[in-house]
Amino acid sequence: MGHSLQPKPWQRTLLGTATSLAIASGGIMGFAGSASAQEGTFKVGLVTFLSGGASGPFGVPAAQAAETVIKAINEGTLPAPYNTKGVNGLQLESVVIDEAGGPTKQVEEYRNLVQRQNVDAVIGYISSGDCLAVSPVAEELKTFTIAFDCGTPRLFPELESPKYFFRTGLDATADNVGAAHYLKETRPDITRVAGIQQNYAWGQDSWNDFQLSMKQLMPGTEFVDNQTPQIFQGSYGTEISALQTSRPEIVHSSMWGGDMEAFVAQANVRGLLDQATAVLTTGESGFNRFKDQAPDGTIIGGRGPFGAFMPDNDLSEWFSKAYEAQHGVPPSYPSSKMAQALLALKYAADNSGAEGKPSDEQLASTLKSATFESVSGTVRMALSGGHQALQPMYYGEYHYSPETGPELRNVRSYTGACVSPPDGHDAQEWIKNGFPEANCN
Amino acid sequence: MTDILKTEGLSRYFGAVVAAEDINVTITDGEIVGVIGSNGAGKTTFINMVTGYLPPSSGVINFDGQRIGRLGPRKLMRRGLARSFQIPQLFLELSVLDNLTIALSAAEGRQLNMIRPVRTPERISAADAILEQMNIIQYRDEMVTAMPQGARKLLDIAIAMLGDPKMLLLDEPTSGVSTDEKYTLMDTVMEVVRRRGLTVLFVEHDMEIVQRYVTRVLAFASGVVIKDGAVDEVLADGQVQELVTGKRHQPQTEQGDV
Amino acid sequence: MMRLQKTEILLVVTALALGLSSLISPDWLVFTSTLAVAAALVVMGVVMLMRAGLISFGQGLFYCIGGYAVGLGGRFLGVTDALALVGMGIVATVALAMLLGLLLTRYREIFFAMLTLAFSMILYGILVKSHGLGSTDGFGVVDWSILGYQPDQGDESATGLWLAVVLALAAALFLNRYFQSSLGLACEAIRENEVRVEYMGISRRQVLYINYVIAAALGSIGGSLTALTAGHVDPTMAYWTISGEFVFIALLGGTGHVAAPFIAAFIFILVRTYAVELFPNSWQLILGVVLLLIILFLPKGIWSLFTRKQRAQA
Amino acid sequence: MLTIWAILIDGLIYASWLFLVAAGLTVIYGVMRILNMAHGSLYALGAYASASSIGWYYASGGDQLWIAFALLAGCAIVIGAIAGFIMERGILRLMYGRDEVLMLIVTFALLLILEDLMKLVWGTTPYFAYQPYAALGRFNFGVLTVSGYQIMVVGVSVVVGTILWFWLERTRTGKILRSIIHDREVSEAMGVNVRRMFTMTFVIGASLGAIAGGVTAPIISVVPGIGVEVIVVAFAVVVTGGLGSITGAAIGALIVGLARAASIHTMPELELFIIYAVMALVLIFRPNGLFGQATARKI
Repeated sequence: MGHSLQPKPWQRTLLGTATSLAIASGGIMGFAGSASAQEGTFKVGLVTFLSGGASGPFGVPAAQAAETVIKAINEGTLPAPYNTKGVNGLQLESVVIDEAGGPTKQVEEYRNLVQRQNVDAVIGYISSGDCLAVSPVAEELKTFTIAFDCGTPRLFPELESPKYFFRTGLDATADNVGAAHYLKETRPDITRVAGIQQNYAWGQDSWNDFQLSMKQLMPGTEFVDNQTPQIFQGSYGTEISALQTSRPEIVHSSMWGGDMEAFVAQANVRGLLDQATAVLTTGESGFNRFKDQAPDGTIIGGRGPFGAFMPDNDLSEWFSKAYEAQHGVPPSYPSSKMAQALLALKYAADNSGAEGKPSDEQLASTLKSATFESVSGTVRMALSGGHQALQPMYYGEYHYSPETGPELRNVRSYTGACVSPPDGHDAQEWIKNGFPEANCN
Repeated sequence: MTDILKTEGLSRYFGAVVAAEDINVTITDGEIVGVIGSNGAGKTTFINMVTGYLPPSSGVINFDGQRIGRLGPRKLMRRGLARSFQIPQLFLELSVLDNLTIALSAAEGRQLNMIRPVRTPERISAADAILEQMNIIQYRDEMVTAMPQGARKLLDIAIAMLGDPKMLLLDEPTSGVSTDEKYTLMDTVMEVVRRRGLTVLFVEHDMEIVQRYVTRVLAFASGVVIKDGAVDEVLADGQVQELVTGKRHQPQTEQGDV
Repeated sequence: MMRLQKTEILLVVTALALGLSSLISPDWLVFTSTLAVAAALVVMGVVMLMRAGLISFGQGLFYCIGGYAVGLGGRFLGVTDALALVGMGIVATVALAMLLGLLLTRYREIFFAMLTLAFSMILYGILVKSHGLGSTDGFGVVDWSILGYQPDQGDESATGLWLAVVLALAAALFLNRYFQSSLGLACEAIRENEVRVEYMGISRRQVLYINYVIAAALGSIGGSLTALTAGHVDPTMAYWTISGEFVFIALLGGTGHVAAPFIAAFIFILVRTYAVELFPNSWQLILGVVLLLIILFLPKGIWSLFTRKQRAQA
Repeated sequence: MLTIWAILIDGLIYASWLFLVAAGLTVIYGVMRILNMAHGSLYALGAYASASSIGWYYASGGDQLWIAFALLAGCAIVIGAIAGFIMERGILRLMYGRDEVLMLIVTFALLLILEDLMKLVWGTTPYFAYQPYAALGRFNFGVLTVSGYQIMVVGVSVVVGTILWFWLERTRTGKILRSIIHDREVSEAMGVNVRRMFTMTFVIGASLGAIAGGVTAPIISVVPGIGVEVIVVAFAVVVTGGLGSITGAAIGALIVGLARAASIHTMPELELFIIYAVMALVLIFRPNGLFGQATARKI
């Protein structure tokens, strides 16, 4: 193929050496298993999107939150009950890994973290696919691991008898059940509902859960359209026309990040949001950027009591201040969720009763079914046999004025027991059967 | 003597352009026929049609007693009609030996094998033989890219001769070869041709070459055969002198019609 | 019956060494090696096509089919024997490849590249749409056994590596012969000059067709091994960037020798994992630069370093 | 009925965007036979440049729409031209004469590099430059409303298309370029400075990509990875239309655009692979794309 210029001798030697070095060093570093975390420090692997479309809205804010919180933990400047230095007296040392590349690569990187970097715990995973792929490996390698954001309801059902894997947030079911409750309370007489979801598992699950919940709570609802643009498509002109031609009153969207914000801006200009109110299950992540691009009254959620929905307590106050001081913007929900995961780790370590570094077993048994204070209020690890947090779900209306900036009005909260299926219930079955054992007061 | 190639009313048009028109040629076994004509006179078009590279617009071609309709080069080769090229068509990034071994294994006409090596002792010796005959054995293990133009021409012709064809068409064997090399090259080729007793039809510009190696000549001009006969007779013809031989030409800038 | 060639002995020895290394090397390295070997299998297919002058941006199609065959076979057909699962993948792949081959052998250069890309992206689209298969999240692969032997906690990785090594060795031995065979050489001939090939009486389409189907089968094996090792399958396997990665590795190694894909795959995976660890924010940049340097200084891939050494000695 | 109108309008709008994205790609391929994967990155560069400049302009109290547009176009073109120049002179030049597909990989490497470089420069937080988009208001056709900006995009792409066509078909440079396209060796022999032409072409193609990004920036939120998303789509369009042909790119864009709009309005679930399906179908029946010519080998 083609006429290939032959390299000059020096280039050969240069590359020859380079290659051999690469192989050699690779091997050596490999076998050396890299310097394991020295005593006195607790090494945690942080996995979050640093490249690609999810890095901007989720990955990087989460990483920045981790930076802030870890610094505070090591200096012991957190409010009570976390005002002790380090985790169980050990300084926190973190290794950050890019979550991009797909589940297979993440399984590989997880093993590298645990077996080559010898981290003592792993916190991370925004993508549901990565959670599903990594959780069995965490159990196999017996490594204490916290999923801080991923939302798939399949996580624990598919992981029989988990021991080391935890999730300190709610799953996507809660978002959409909550949204349906909020509509029932605040818009009792709407009938025409449409949706627009990114074309992948998250979007499909969300729309299913939402449809099922609406059928239960507002049987009169008519679903007039659901658009499924590709993820990171960015421009939604055609989809918006399609939605307009179906004349909805409510447009439900589980889109997140740049896609969600772009959709809102475009739908607003196109007038779709004059005809219909948008329900954005992850809308909070745009709370500080919408400005006048999202019309007043747009319904937004924050995947739980996170970001702008954080209740007032010492921790959330401290976190908002510290984060904004360090990174210039108020924390959005991914930041708070990362903070919560780190607090869970500190709680587990401090209360493990271990001398020095707690073992994975001690950490796991401490966090299991535990109740700990967090930026989102008091968190009960009450779901999935004590491995997943049970938290209330919040929704509210977005309002903006150039003077006062963005604010939330008419915020409603729904108890965790109201929006999350109890153990042993498949999410969709639970909704179909009319939320058995749900407690909504 | 049997006819080996017979064309009747063979024509080819590119849009309005007449590349070849009403060509009726009969070539009998063992003949060595030259084709002359100025640039774009239709020589290569003729060869391309006969070898099935270019479908004729109209007319009939009979090869070895059978009519060849729309058969492509591949089928024709299997029937014993081989050709060489004005611009040598070789596998530049492969060794000379491999150029020949693949040709040999193809010439065996069996399904190509995917386990046994292509370089069998038989093929290697066959390849060596032809390289010897062509006097290019010294390049045996070089890449084709390392060969001079003349040697490439010879290799191109050698490949065409493998799998002993009934008839061989040489498209300007000496074009792009320096004048002093020409005769040695043609001597070599013709020696092998005689040894293998092939019927040959070759396109040539150099009249001395034509006179020296050919018994009969077809003179092309603007797509038609203006004269067909013994060398001296044809070259003596006024029309031919005016339209063909009188004209000066640089083989190097000679263009194929494809 | 032919005697073993030097290359073949070397291949066998290397394979044994690699397999035995699983006894001493850390678990993560065993795991990484398995993935590298699996990737190398796919890359061998890419290399086969490259030798015929074709670049496929859709080898992920077969990689993905191989992976999903393992996943589905285990989940819905209750097949747990690794070899059976791999076999199912091959069958499915070959069937599809024989169909697509009829069309694709007519295309060259960029059109071949884009058509292969299109087909693998169509599969991606279908999988994303299949909610039953977990859409983009994919699903987990069941625990597998091999010829009745059920690897217990801890030595799955080793077993996986051995399986990969054995399959890869078989493939490598075959390819080594294939590259020297009439068919293998015919592929290179087609790359070099199709007109001449036609005038030699060789059917280009037939040659390319066989070549394409074999390459597809290799891709499927690689996918199956990856699925068995990682324990999870998802549509990303069919996404064009993954296919691009395989082309990347193929160029890294070069088409000169059957061992090149393996060396390249190991280097690629090591470079990437350390780049990701040491420069989490700019590992793509590093990969890009490496690729440029290779193309610039080693147009025939890393393997040309080794061939030069040989020439030097000779 | 309404749906049909919607399909036509949306198809046209999307098609003109597609054309903008694909134009530079096809120009570069036509002249240089390089299928430039980094085109996506140039698109992203343009988007970042105009988004950040417009953002800065409004943040610093500006409110003149025309200035915003001037910034948008200016920054995009400038950064595109600069990047293009550096890429061509710095890297591609070293690779000329290599295999076509090898060049594809070279540009793939450039894509990887640029993706990270942009991240280092602009970070990962989304950029919004919605003001121009919002400022042009909207037009109502019954239920259906179209934003003025979208109509402007249609206009822009028509203009760009016309200019390109005129440039290639009517100007002297265009003639030279076409001679290069037709037979590089000969035109070199005739004393055409092919290298200079290459640089010029690549710079122009690159700026086209950047313009596409700049024009799109106000519509979308500019985040890492937007470049990668558009490449394959752009490829599909040019391959469908026939590589190296402006008309082809236009027709290809129209076909893909309408097909996509139709699927979104009638069967949204097909949207994900409609583009590839169209491309595959076209190639099956026209192996060189709609307007591509097969090149015969000289023997």
